[in-house]
Amino acid sequence: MGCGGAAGGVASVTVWLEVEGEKRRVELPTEIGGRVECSVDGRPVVADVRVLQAGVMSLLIDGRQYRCVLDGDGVVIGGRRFGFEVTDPRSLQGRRGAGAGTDGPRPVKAPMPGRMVRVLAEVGDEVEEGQALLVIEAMKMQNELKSPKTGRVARIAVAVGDAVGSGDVLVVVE
Amino acid sequence: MGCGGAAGGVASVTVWLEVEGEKRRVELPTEIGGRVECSVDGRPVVADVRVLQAGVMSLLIDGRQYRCVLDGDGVVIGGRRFGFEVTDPRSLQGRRGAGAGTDGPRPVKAPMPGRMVRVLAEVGDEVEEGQALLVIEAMKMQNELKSPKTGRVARIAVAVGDAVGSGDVLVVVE
Amino acid sequence: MLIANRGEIALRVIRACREVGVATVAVYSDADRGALHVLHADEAYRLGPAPAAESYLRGDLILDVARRTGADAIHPGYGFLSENAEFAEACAAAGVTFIGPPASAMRVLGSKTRARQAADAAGMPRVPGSVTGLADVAEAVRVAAGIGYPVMLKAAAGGGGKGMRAVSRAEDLAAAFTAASSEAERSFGSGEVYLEKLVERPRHIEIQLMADEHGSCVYLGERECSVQRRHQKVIEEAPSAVVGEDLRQRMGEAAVRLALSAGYVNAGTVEFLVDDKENFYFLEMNTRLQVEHPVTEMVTGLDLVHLQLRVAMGEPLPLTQKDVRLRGHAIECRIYAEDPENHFFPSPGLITRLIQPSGPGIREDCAVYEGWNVPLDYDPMLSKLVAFGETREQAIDRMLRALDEYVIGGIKTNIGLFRRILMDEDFRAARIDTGYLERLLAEPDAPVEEDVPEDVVALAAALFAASARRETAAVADLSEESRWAVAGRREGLRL
Amino acid sequence: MLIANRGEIALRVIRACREVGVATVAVYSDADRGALHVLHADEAYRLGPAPAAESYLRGDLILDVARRTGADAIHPGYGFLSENAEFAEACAAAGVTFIGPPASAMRVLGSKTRARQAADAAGMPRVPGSVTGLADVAEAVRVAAGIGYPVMLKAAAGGGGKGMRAVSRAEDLAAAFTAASSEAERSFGSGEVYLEKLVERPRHIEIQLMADEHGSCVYLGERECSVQRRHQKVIEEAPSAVVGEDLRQRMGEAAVRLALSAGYVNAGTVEFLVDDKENFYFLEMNTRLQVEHPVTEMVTGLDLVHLQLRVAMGEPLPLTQKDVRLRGHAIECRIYAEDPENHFFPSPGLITRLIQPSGPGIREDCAVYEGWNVPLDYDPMLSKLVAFGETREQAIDRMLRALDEYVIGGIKTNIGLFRRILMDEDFRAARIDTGYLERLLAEPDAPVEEDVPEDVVALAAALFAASARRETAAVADLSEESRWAVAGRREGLRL
Repeated sequence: MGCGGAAGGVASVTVWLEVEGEKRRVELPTEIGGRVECSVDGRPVVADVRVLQAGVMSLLIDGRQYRCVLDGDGVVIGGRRFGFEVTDPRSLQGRRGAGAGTDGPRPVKAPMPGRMVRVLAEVGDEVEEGQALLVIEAMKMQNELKSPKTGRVARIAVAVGDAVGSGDVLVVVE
Repeated sequence: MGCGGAAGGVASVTVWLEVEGEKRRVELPTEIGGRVECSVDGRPVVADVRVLQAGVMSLLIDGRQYRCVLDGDGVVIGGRRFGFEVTDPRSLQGRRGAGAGTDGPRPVKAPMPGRMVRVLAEVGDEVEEGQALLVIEAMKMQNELKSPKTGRVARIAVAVGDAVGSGDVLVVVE
Repeated sequence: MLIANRGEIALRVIRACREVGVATVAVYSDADRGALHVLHADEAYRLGPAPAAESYLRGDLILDVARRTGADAIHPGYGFLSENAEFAEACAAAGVTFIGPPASAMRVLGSKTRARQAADAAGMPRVPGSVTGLADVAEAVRVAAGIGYPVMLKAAAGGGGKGMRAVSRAEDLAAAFTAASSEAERSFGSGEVYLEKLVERPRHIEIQLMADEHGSCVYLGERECSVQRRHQKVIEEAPSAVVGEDLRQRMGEAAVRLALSAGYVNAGTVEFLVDDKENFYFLEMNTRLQVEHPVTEMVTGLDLVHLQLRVAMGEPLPLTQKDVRLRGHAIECRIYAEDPENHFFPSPGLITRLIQPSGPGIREDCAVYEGWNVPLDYDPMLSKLVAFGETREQAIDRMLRALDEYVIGGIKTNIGLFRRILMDEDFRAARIDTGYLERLLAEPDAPVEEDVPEDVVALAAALFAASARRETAAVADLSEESRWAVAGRREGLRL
Repeated sequence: MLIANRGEIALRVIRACREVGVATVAVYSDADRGALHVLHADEAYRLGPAPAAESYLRGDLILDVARRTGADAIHPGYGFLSENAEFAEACAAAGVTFIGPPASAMRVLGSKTRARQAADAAGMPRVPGSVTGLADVAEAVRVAAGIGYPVMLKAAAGGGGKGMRAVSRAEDLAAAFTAASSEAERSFGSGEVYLEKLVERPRHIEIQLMADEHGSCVYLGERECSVQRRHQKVIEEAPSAVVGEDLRQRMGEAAVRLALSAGYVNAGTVEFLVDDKENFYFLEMNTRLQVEHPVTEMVTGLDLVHLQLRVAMGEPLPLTQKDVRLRGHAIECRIYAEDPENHFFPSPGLITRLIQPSGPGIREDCAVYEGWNVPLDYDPMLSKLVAFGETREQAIDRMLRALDEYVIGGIKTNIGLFRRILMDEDFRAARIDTGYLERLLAEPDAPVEEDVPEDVVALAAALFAASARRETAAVADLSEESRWAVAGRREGLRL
């Protein structure tokens, strides 16, 4: 997010975002409320902005009304949720390219909070991509967690009965 | 509100309140949540305290459950609202005794936000107690505001068409 | 569809439109940019400043918006322009469908004196008295002598109790006539006053009608609205505890005759006074959807706004009289921002806490939210809470349950008043008439059985107070989301 | 009255008790101290740690609380101890009324195989197959040959799809028998398996019953629950689009016969499979109030929990079969904390934002609130959203309107799935069977018509992001109330 002078001499803020996988650049005036002149990827947009509650906003653009509700890292508009992330352009190059591919160690993360009910592998086991490694239970439902790649189990961070949080690394396959 | 050592060596906080016109002294531990040992005017009370939302609390006392909701300077329990005020014992003497009686200047305050639609007196008028001085309108309703005492209008702070806030002094009768 | 209204009724119409796939255009005043009816509309346009005369009553601006957006119909809600025949005509001239009766029917039935003539022509019983406005005091004295005292003076263009005076003795008539006439002049721009016999302890019972363009008209049962304060309805219910099948049919058929005689189309309500001998007297007709229409919806299973839309599109009514089946009992409480403990002063302002009831048998038509600043420019109604039950008793008890759940913080409301009425023996026994509530309010409020110990209240207050203090110093390390939340509040809910 | 349950059904029962003036005792696990059912009860007692086996399934602890508080009745809700005959007997032994059928009737109708015998005795049609559990594979082969493939293996003590296997060829039977039996053993502690003919594309349609102690039993119409995923109901409606008056009467009377034959009392449901030729087959009986009972309440105008309480107090049913009149159509969506876009993984956690729908025709039975931390220990149901309409189409469109209003932030929910189903052509045409939803989910999700421009999404996101940043520095000068609000949030909603 940067701050600088925009056209017409009004101070503005630039917000870089990734919305549903697309990079966007939004320019906003520093004073927001009522009628505001913005731009999205350089296209000018005039919006009437009204915050109703914390995280609930009404946008009027060309007469169209949009109820926008903030939901963590997403915004809900018209009953649909759009994920977004504020990105810093200076660190973007570094982030790109990581994560993809099958080389190197790959973690198995908990997709939801829950309790471990079964651990189906041991450290050192050779496993196939898609092979079940763990069973996690929450809300009366059991779910298998599978290996993201063919390789060797390098680490198992949980035991049966452990409570785990969403996103916790449970197993690493290398 | 004061802070000191309570019986048993647990640090405690003392809160002086006026609840529905009654003065009360409540001792609380400094750590609140779950089971807490308190006292009200010296009587011990053990409560299980749980905050659900900001300003919404469930109290369990001897098995009884109370839903308590904070509403400005009041607390709503079981559908009834009880007004309260945190009092400072050091300044209490000063506050007492003021306000009563008919001597001295008495203000007429706006009982609600609204707009002045009529001013029925002028500065210097002699008025009777109960005589209408102003008409205020809000939400399609007009209400007369009356003189709190027999006396002389010392000041009129509003004119027809003014918007006023709740509690604003509109007229002073002396 | 353009909705030329605000508050719960605008939201209610928007919801109906959404349900039938019709796009909605809201209009708003400066006080209402953040109102719920705007938040739920597909499009929204500003009309003007807060006062209704500069916004919601500006038919010209509203028609401008309709033209600009290509809206082909306007729903007026209730109040504002809903019974304004000139506006209905202006809509027709602009090629926009006005969701309501034709201007001609509105003209006939909208004036109280003209409606009384139409009622006479339709053979409908009405309270004895003058049909037209009284020329002077002398005529008033003559008419009153003919029908006998007590009598009631009423403004021909009136409503809401303005320009009304009850007179029990001939010697008081002259003064009352002058007072009523000048009040009517001030309130409605017309000093025309008429006179009728005062019905003692009358019930206010009204018939809901729905008529199509093809000459078909059905009555959808009655509503009893006898619980009133200053001639404003406070609680409404359907059916009435005193209306049996026979009386319902007689009142319903009389109402239908009146509507058909005036070429009425769409939703309308014929109001009656009913005395303790089951005599009913025509009072007036409301040529629009009414505030209390939900209780009729609950007991008929119908949606009146959906029906309004179909009728306005020229469709025939999808049901005949014998398809109308009443079931159960429904009660509506009009939740107002007013203080029953302080002369019912209005109480606009910020709603700091809103906990709404729900669950079985509860419907809420509400247009406020936590954080909404209730404007002082309009009617103080916040919400309509409706309870349905198999019986009247169950509906009452369910409403009490819902009222106990309801918390509206930051402003004063009349929720406590409803609790008092619904627990009152006379109300529960349906011993009510239009004077019932004023009598109840004149009695001292019997202290409610104390079931919250004083110590619990003190403890709760102390816990809230102590927590507020304790956290003062600890606000610095907030999470991002909390900061956002706080900022929204602190800034009066603006960015 | 002690309510031996949690979540929406506990709150629903508490509300009913409050409506009839009965004091309520809630019980809770450590995960539920802040749950809504506790907040609405008159008294509340801790049972134990979060796992159900240590809290809500501990009948001994629950009876202790009943004794301690002097509660003279226990409502078990659904799930947990509601169909546990031992618990019902323990209640009786303790002199506490169990709101449900007698243990004897529960024993007869609770086991699938015993219930099938009772159904045969009551002359009720059922799917051809074995009445008792199969001794071994040989018996399975023999029975299957007799009725013809395809067949279905089912666990006698089962439910929720566990221990079920469809078999279309004789050569697959042995393996399936072993798998089903061992799964049943693991899931229910009994490996007993029976076998019946597989009905192709069946609808799941059930009859709601209510019986009193005086030998009177009425059926309250049917519910269709064909929209299922993994044998779990997802959407229920009443009436069924394919059940006419004649079929309703035949199914209803068969269900009543079964209940009377087993000495059944209180609310119960007889489940049927219905094929495309209007043949119906007995499936099983649920000897308790069901999750989906609200749709029956909406179309009958009755309150089933009120009726349960009256029946449990020994009163005769206040209505006969001919007083049961169905009107309109009702649909229920079970709102779950699960992620339809990610294998329906459960999604417990903090609800950071809750905007609930309301207005005409909408009922919500909900037990969560903004700030509630949905525990991972129980069923993922957050709320039951019910829509009523004059017709099925109106009910569907109203539900879609309500779903559009609904926002649950912080956790994933299946709201989007309902939107997809309710807009699906087959669902709208009522071309549904128990395999319908799995087939729909196997299809790619057709992209929804894009009516939110990308630039609007980006702008909204940027505004939220910028505001969060901008206010970081400005949090110091908060009002007292805001500080309190913030503190509550920051501290995970504890003082």
